[in-house]
Amino acid sequence: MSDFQVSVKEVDDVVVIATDGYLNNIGGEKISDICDKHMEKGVNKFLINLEKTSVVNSIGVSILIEIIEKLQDTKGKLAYCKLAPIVEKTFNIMGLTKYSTIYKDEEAGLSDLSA
Amino acid sequence: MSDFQVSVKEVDDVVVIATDGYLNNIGGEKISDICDKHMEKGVNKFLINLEKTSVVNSIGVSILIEIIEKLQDTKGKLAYCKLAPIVEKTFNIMGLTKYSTIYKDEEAGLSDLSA
Amino acid sequence: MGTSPKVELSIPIIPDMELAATQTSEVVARHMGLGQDKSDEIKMALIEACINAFEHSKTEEGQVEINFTIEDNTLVIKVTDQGVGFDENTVKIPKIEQKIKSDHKRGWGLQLIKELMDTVEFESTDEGTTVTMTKKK
Amino acid sequence: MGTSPKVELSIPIIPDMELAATQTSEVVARHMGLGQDKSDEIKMALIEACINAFEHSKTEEGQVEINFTIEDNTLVIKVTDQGVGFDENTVKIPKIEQKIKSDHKRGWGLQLIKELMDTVEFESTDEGTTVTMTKKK
Ligand SMILES: Nc1ncnc2c1ncn2[C@@H]1O[C@H](COP(=O)(O)OP(=O)(O)O)[C@@H](O)[C@H]1O
Ligand SMILES: Nc1ncnc2c1ncn2[C@@H]1O[C@H](COP(=O)(O)OP(=O)(O)O)[C@@H](O)[C@H]1O
Repeated sequence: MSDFQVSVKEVDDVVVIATDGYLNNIGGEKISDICDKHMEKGVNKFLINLEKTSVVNSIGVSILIEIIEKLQDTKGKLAYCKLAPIVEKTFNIMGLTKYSTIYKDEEAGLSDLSA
Repeated sequence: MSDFQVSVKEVDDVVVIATDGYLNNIGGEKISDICDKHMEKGVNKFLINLEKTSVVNSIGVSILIEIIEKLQDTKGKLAYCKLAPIVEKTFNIMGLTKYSTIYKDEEAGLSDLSA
Repeated sequence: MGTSPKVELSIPIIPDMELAATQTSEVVARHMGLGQDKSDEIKMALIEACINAFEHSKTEEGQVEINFTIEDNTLVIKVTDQGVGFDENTVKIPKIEQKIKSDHKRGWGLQLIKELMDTVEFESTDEGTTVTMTKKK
Repeated sequence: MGTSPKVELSIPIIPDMELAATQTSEVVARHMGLGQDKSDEIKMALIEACINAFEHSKTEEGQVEINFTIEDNTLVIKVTDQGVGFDENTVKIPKIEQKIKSDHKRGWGLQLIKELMDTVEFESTDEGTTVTMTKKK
């Protein structure tokens, strides 16, 4: 478990953010900054690949709720894929799944989001 | 860090053992058992891919010395590849590298061993 | 080793120090034969209990104590700080519908702990807080 | 948090429990700004010190204590057992040439600890052993 890393790519009109490491406050802020920068440019579809993030905390996840709120203004979308069971459980307990979607993998997320 | 896993494949006359997890006494014994079974069948070249083993202890590594000893009777070879820096350092301190070879990756190891 | 092995951890308030606790719970859970899912639930609850003590206790001592005991088939975890304490009954149950619109997105830790563990108890005075949580095999 | 943050761990003799200690050292090392190589060296030395206490101390108490302190730019780690003790001077320096032919392949722990850490000291009586090892930034 070490520092939180992200790699970003754009696929059609979707920004895919792949994370690596513990999603805590610092990790959450990193994701939020990336989304902000893209939203300024008018992008409003984000897919976060959490395959390499098996540990999260509620502060990091709360920041995702902030992103969801911001996206509501432009009818944007936040989605996730490749969640570890405990991360999926956490998202469910917190109710994120009412406002954002979990996909099995990047392919499934992309084909649905960019449709 | 969880249970030690191995997967085994044969490439020409070399047995490649890929490990995953903490190489402690139990991990060492698992590798040793695999080598024993193959030695009984006359195989005497082994390449251990330690890419997914970033933590070892001296008990586990001592068991590799046992394997080296057994292989001396038949002029067999033990080799490793994809070592984390600390694992390579440990092998050097213990002197394993005087009796067995570290390769960068499986390809390098295989091309040299099966020659 | 007795019948009731004990692990005691005293950690300072350092970023990510809660991960020392989760690694410990993982080893203990494996030793007890708990499955990966339960082990992961324990880790998540432990992270939340630790960061609460880190963030909210305002402990001057600067240390948080974590104790693990295995009682029969149950893992008992206590997280103790010597901080200001709080009244659990004044903490609102978070709802995503409200959080989405609110400036205060946080407030999920206690809820997560309760959902993820079998039992959770808070003892809190102005001399500190102990969260006791258990998970059955 | 004071100027000299302290992490204290008391672990029972359970297989792989040494990994709770290494995870702790990893967090502390990162906090100190130690690089990955040094952090990994500390982890390896700590594993060896822990399994020695587990295996050789014959402690009846069944617990091993691990203390981390950060003093200026140096991480100081103490591993203590309440076991039978030993005389470091009677421990032979292992040589691979001899080990290859010997029935006793083991005996590398102390050597590894000495090579991997900056300083190592043993205090050992018939009431137990403390290994103190340090790593500079
Ligand atoms: N160990 C503690 N010491 C003091 N107050 C606490 C402690 N744990 C929780 N609290 C209080 O309970 C509230 C709710 O905690 P929690 O549900 O974890 O959400 P959050 O930490 O995001 O605020 C905190 O805001 C704090 O006021
Ligand atoms: N904490 C300890 N308590 C008692 N004896 C110890 C302790 N640590 C080391 N020793 C003694 O030192 C010897 C050498 O230890 P080490 O170099 O780690 O190799 P190994 O553990 O493989 O024997 C041990 O065999 C044991 O006799």
